[in-house]
This record gives sequence, structure tokens and C-alpha cells, in this order.
Amino acid sequence: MNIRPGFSVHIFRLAAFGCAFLTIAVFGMMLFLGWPLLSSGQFFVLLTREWLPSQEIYGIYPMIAGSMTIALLALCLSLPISLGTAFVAATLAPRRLRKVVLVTVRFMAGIPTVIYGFVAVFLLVPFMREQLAGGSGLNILTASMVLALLIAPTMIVFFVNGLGNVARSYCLAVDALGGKPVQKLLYLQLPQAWPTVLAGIILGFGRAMGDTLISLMLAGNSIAIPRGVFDSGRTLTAHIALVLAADFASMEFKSIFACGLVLYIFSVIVVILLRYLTGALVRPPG
Amino acid sequence: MKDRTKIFAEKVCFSYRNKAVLEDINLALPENSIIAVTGPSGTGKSTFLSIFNRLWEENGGGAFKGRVMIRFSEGIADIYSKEVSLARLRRSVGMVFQTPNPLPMTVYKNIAFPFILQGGMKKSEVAEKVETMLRKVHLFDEVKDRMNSDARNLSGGQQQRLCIARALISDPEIILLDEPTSSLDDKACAKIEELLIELRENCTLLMVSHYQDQVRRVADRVYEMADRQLTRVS
Amino acid sequence: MRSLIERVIIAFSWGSVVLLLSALFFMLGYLMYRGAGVIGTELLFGKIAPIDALLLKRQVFNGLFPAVMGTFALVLLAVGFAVPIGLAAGIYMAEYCRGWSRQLPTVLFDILAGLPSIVIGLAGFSLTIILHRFFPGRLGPCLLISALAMCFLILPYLIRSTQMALESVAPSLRLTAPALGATRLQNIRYVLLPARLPDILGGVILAIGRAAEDTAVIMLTGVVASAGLPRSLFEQFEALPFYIYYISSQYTNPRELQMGFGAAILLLTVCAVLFVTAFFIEQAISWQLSRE
Amino acid sequence: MLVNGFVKNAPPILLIKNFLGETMQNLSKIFIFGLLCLLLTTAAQGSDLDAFVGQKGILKIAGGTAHIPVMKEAAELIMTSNPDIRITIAGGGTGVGIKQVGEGLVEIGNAGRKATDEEIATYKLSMVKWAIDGVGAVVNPQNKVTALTATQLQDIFSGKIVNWKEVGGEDRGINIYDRDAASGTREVFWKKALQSGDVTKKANVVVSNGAMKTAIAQDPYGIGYVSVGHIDGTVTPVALDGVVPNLENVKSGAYGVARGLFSLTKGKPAGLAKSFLDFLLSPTGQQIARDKGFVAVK
Repeated sequence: MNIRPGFSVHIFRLAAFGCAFLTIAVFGMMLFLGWPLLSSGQFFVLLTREWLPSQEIYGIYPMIAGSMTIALLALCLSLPISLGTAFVAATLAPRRLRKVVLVTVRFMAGIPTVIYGFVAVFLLVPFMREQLAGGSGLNILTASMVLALLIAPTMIVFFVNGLGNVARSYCLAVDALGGKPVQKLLYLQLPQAWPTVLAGIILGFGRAMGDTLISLMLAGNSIAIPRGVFDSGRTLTAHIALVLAADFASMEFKSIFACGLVLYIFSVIVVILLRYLTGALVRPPG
Repeated sequence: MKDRTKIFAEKVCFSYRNKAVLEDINLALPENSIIAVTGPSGTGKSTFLSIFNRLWEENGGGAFKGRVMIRFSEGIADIYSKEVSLARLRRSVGMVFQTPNPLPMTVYKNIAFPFILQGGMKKSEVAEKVETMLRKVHLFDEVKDRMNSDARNLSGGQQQRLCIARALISDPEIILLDEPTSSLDDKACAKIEELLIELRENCTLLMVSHYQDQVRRVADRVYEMADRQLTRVS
Repeated sequence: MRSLIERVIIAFSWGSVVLLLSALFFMLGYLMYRGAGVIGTELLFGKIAPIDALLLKRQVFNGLFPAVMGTFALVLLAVGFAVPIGLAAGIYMAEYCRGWSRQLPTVLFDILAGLPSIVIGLAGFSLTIILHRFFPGRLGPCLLISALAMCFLILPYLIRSTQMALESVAPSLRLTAPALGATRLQNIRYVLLPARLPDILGGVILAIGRAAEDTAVIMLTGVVASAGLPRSLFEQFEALPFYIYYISSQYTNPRELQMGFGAAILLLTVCAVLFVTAFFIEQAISWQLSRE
Repeated sequence: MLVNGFVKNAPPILLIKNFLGETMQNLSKIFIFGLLCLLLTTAAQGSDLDAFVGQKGILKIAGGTAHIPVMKEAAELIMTSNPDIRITIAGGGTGVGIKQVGEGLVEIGNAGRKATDEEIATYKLSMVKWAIDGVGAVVNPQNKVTALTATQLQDIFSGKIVNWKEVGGEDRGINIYDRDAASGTREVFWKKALQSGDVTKKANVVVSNGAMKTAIAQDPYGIGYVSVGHIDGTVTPVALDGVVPNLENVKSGAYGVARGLFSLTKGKPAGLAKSFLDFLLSPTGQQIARDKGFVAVK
């Protein structure tokens, strides 16, 4: 190579710190464009108010509530299934079958989000409307069910890694004592791997909060504060997508930057929690 | 000529992550000889070797104090001074590792690798030099038909000789050997030992080993490492 | 009692697997059932002869060709921007960045990886507004902005995979070239990168998959439901995932709906092919690792 | 959001398609049909498309989603006759249309209401009205309720009436579909049909006229409102105080929830934008508007 070594190092450094800086710049840009809200102290007011454009009140509380409800519900639906599948894929099944399950799960992680949403619109929504919930079929439960399916692979892969990382010598010891796989799982692997399991749960929750399309397509997007799982609701992410079309200069438009800031801060919290739990690099969600 | 000092170390201290590994080591090692360092494992013998080609710097986190002078054919140099080019130092002070470490490329490219790094040499020259080196380590007949196959397909002993040939190709004056036979069987080991004795004609060899009989067979001078210190045994 | 709990856990776990996999196959099966009929050249090119469309002689108005090309252009651009930057940044993090200064970028890359894609899209959109404010002109949401935002979305994956790949090089191999007089750059160029190329390639393929499927980013930065073939960086464009989303909410006749299903199958196929490729590369790596 | 028009299947003029129906079967080669169609249409309306001869470049249109069917049809016709011209059509709603054309992001912004004096003054906009459109409440074709009084409609949208049986339908909850605040269609419907009354926050929100129609077509218990131009067999218009929202009633003025469809440019229209607007007002353009269910202005 004829390039001076020093030169290329500068390029590498520029790339790394450039990317790092851009991450902050994303926050900065949203801060800049949402500044009128922040400087007037309205930001925190917005977090607690309702969305009533006709009265010029642009609170995003219903969306925060919507995001939290949908994400939590999705997590509750997804967690047992993910844990169960992870048990099978990590320990319970014979070796070959374990691999098949794991590969299938990873394939699921590769299926585009929009396809989950698309199928649900034509399959789950009519089912909801006619059989289960009544109403339009576009509600929090519908969105949560599909989100549960969407975040399951991420969590399963994470759980399987955690359960599999338990030192082999311990596993052999349990095997040698004549322990059944399920005993190994319950009394050795699970207690050992609980921080990873917790990390996986947080990761899944983060993904559920961050998803746009599923809630946009399936949750109904009403601006009411959700009172039940059969209510229509709107998430922060869907709100950004819906209101982006508004007039650039309006307060309405600026509120989407408040949503962006909330989502950003939320992701930072997730990352900090994950790092604290795993003490090291964490695989990126998705 | 034989008693001329090749390597001269003065008040060498080394610590890794605030833990002292070597303390106040002073040495004067003669030219064209095989110097062996023995001692229990984990006492910093490998670190000691890496002082002489500054390879410890690649790991980061070490702290070196003291002075190491080497009498190269072009003159005496303090290898830790700023003028020294790391690349040239490491070509003049070759190194062979505990486990054979062929690069993931063909046999030929492995040996020619130092020239790839240096650049500016004719292809025919390189080919000639590669062949010479392979003959020197008695590997040529074994690999001449496999020059373009992956070096990792060779046997352990062949791989280690290949690594020695690769270190030799840039005409080093000193070769550092970090337990070069510990991963090999007896037969391969014997071949390497023969080779080392031959190499002594042109080089100074600094070797770490914990096989007492091997040390007795090949070494001209033996040091033992214990408690961060070197003591001469014979 | 214990053995009862154990039995319940086993039954429940297998039940979960069955539930999850049946949901998957039900979904895929439904997609195939509804969409299989439209797979064909007409899906892509409408009523235009494929050769005319491919040679750009005629514009395709009711086929997926423009959307496919739009996604292709987007992925090409985004990955084209992201690979050099991600590689360089990954190399820096793995090989040069030491000590305290390592913490901050690592955390920031983690945050970047965790940002919802709509936030990245919003950032891209904000960039458009800011650019527009400072350089009043005709710069609006367009292919370039989308590609930049998408590049930003996939960067952490590339940085991470490069960094992890380089850091997983065995210490003995890592020291070989420096011991022969290689500079750090030469070591990276001749030994470390070639040794871990499959890992890095795996990361690139995952990034391609991500760029091909994400909808939220482009939705905010320049994708539209009809724009024709992408011809300029500064124009709006069509893309497959957005088309699928669009159809799901506003198809106007059964034929359009059919095409939506066709598009979904097409996108799924693309992602499946990428997945299989990545899978085989991974198999090759683990085979190689077992050799070392 | 940049939701857009989507290019439809139908050839330019329906009459020509019918005329060619038999021929097509005989020829069976589809692209020849396309070519013929192209030739015939150019021959038929050569005069109206002449303005585009020799022009090239890109024309970006955004805004009101009621306009989209006409815009798409016109765009397809123009682009087919002159491949050097490219027209992209995005939705977003009236608010976006006015803002984007004002900021210079697009050449033509569509609005489903008159731009306010303030908007016109700020951006020096000029406005062309090329059709009149009604906004009508729609329900799923399965719904037996096809007529409501204004009060009933207001009560439904404000959430006072929550079950179809209260207005003579099945015993099912009413699912209300609403548009976002940037929508011109919403503004007209809200002002003229709902008398600026409350709209329940529980309403589902969709992004365009097209999405509204699709949502209602899928939901047997839904009610929403779309531009009269979008009403087709998939949704049933609801008569308001006995007047069915359709082309005739809008034209005669019997159906009052109506508005003009406007296209705006920054300053006086020029270049491609001018040709495009002229085309909309030409006999061909006006015929397209009529075909799509709007009242032509000429």
C-alpha cells in the first residue's frame, strides 16, 4: 500500500467519530427543529396533555400511552412464547431439531415488517372485527399480537445465546448426575442466564416501542387515550408518520419532534440498561 | 568473532497492567550463539522475548523501561529510540511462535509475505529467494508440488519450518523463538533442532523453552527466569 | 410436584414452538394462496413487453418494475455509502481505538443501532428542512436523502460486524504479520481483513436485507407511490415495501390488491435469498473456525 | 407523509377502450394494443396534448388526495405521449400541498379548499380551480343505513350515537373513520356537514381519500367521508337530509357539502406547470375530471 499509514488512520478515525457524532447530530437536529417547544417550556407540558388540534392543544400524552400500552401488551404476549421456544431451541429438543427451530426463528427475524402488517390487515383484522373484538378490528390488541410475533425472533435468539453460554462444564456435571434436559434448564441454565434473559426482554420491548408500520397499519390511529385493549390507539411512531404531512410552520408539526425526542431518549435508556445488564457489547436489535 | 556482544540489555523493566513482569534485567548476549531461557510457565518468558522486537507494543497496555542495544551489521542501535523503524527492526529480528502460525494463504505467498509488505522486488528474485529459504529449512522437496495450496494443510512440523523460512527470508540477524517445538511430535522436533544449530552460523538465536533436554542439546548459554529476574544457569 | 412443574414446562415450551411456527406457516401460506396467481412478467411490467421496459423504451405504469428498480437503487446507494464508512469505522474501533476514547463511540453506536427507524427517517427529513432553510432551492425529499438516511440506519450493523470480526481474529494470527515487519495497516490489509472477510460479508448481507425491507425511513424521506423508474438522485422514487404498505391501506380494485400480494411475495423472496446466502456464509465460517 | 397517487390500469378514454375491445382479442398481443391506443388517443386529442411537444423535465405535484385520480390520469396521458416529461404525484393533504408549493418543493400544490388570503400573500400563490367536488359520508355496501339527517350524522361523529341500531341499522357498534387535520376534505366535511361540531377522539384516522375508501370497503360497520369523485361500487354514499352525494346533486347545488378543487403554483404558472394546468382546463382534462366523478368547471 502506498498510502502513508498516518493518512489512513485519519480516515478511519474520521469515519468512526463521524458516525458517532452523527448519532448526536440526530438528537441535535430534532432539538433544533423542536426548539420553539422546548424553549417555551412547553415540552414537558406536551408530555401530559391531550391532542386537540381544534383547540390548539398538541399534547402527545395519548401517543406515549398508546406506545407504552401496545409495546407492553406485545411483550406480555410474546414473552411466554419466546421463552418456551427458546427452551426448546436451547435445550429441550434433540440437537438437530434445535438447529432447525433456531434457523426458522432467525428466518422469521428476516421477514420484512411490512409483510407482517400486510397479512394481518387481510387476515387478523377481519377476524378481530367479526369474531373477537367487534368494532373496526383495528385496535391495540391487533397491533400487539402482530408485534408480539415480530419481536419474538429477536428475543428468542437472545435467550438461546444466553442459555447456551452457561459454562459447558456445569452442563456436563448436570448431565453426569443424570439430570434430564428440563432439569438442567430450570436449575442451572435459567438461574445462570437471567441477566441475559432480562436484557432480551428489554431489547424486545425497545423493538416494540420503535416499530412504526405495525401500529400505523393495525392500531387504528385514534387520538384518544387508550382505555382498553379493544380501543383504537396511536403510537409515537405512527404519530410522526401521520402528522409529518402537516404544515411545516405549525405547532402541530413541531410536536413530531417532541415525539422524536421522546423516542430517542427512550432508546438511550434501553441501551444503558442493556449495557448495565450484559456488561459488554450487545447485539443490535433486529 | 564469536564472543562479540550482539544484544545488550540494561535495567530492563516491564509491567503489564500495573503488574511487574520483568524487573531490572541486565544482559549481554554473544553473537552467533543459541541462548535459551527456561522457567515455569506464566513467568513472562514470552514477554521477555517480545522486548527485543517490540512486539509487545501490538498488544497495548504494557510499560517498558530501560535500554536495549543491538549490534546490527550496519551499526549499534538502541531499538527503543525514535529513529528506529519498527518494520526494519522486525525484519532484522525475526520471530517464531509456539504454535505454527501460517497465514491463511498459499505456501508460496506465506514465505514471500515479507516481500509483499516491503514491495519493490522483482517476481523472479522473490521466487528464487523463496526456493533458497525452503531448501535452507529442508522443506523444499516436501512442498515443491504444493506451492499454491493453502499453507494450513501442511503438517505441524512442516508449518513450523515454513514459519522459520518466512522469518529467515528477510535476512534477520537475530531470531526469537518462543517454544518453537512444543506443539510438535518428536520427529518434527528433532528436525527443527538440527535446523536451529545450522542457523547459528549466521544468526543469534534467543529461545524460550521448557524442555530441559532440548536446552541441553542445542543451547550455548542458558538462563532461568523466576521472580521477574533472569539468572544464568550455564 | 417438581416433576409436574417440569412436565408442564416441557408441554408449554413445545406448545409455544408449535404456536409460533404455525403462525409463521399460516402467514406464508396465506400470502402464497392469495398471491401465487399473479406471479409472472405481468406483475413486473404490466402490459408493456418486458424487453421494452428493461431497455427503458417505454414506461411501466401498472407493474412493479419501477418499485423494484427503486428499491434496487436505494439499496445500492445506501450500501454503497455505508460499506466504506462502516468498514473504516469498524476497523478504527477494533484496531486503533484504545482506552477511554473507546467507550463513547461504542455507546453511541449502540444507541444508533437501537434508534427506531422512524427516528432516523425523521432525522433525514429534518436534514431536508434544514438544508432547505439554508439553501432555498428545490431540494426536497428525494432518493439521495432516503439513501443517506438508510445508510445511517445500516451503519451500526456494518460497524459492529466489522469490529467483531476483526476482534475475533486469533491472537497468534494477529501477531504474525507485525512480527515480520508489517505495519498495522498492512496487517489489516493483508491478514486481518482477508481472514475475516466472510464475517464482514455476512454483516453486509444483513445490512442489505435491512435496507431492502425498511419502510419507515423512506416513508419520511422521499418514497412515493408513483414516480416511474428512478433516474436522478434528486427525484422521488418508488420502493417495494412502501408499495406494499400503500396497497394495504388504499387499493382501489382487486387487481391492485393482487399486485400488493405479488409485491409481498417478491419482497419476501428477496429477503429469503439474502437470508439463505448469509446462512451459507455463516456455515462456511463455522467450518473454517473448527479447522483452526 | 408522502402518500401518492398510484397509476391505474384504465386507458385514457373509456370509450376508446370499449371500441377496441374486440380488436384486442383478435390481436392478442397486448403491447400492440398499447401502441394503437397511444396512436388513437394522440390523434383524438392531439390539440390538447400539443402544448407538451418539445417540452421535457420533471413536474412534481403534491397535496390534496381527492385530486389524485385526475392527476394520475392526466399524467399518464402526458407521459405516454411525451416520454421526456416525468410527473410525480404525491398526496399528503391540502396543508402539505399549499406548504410545499409555497416552499418551492413542488411545482404544483393541490388544495381541496380555497387557500386563505394569508397563505396567498405569504407565498405569492396563484390558484386555478378546475373542478367542483362534493364530500359525502360513505358506509360499507352491506350496511342497510343509506340515509341520515344532518343531526344524526353530527351525533355519530361526535360519539353520541354509537350503535347502528339507533339509526335503523344492525345492532353493531359504529366505527368512525376520520382524516388528519391537514386534510382539505376533512375541513369541508367538518365545516359544512358537521357544522364544526366535535369529532370523537376515538375515531380511526386514515391518511387519504383512497385509504378512507379502502377502510370503509373493508369494514361493514364503518362510516367515513370521501370526495364524491372517489365513490364507486365498493362504498355506498349516505344521503344527507335526503340528498344523495353524487355528481348530479353536486352539480345542481342540491348537495351542499361541496368545494372547489384547486391547483396552486408559486407566482404565475410557467413552463410545464402552466401546460399541465392548461391541460386540466382543456376539453380533454375536463373530460377526465367528469369521468372521475367531479363537476367540470368549463
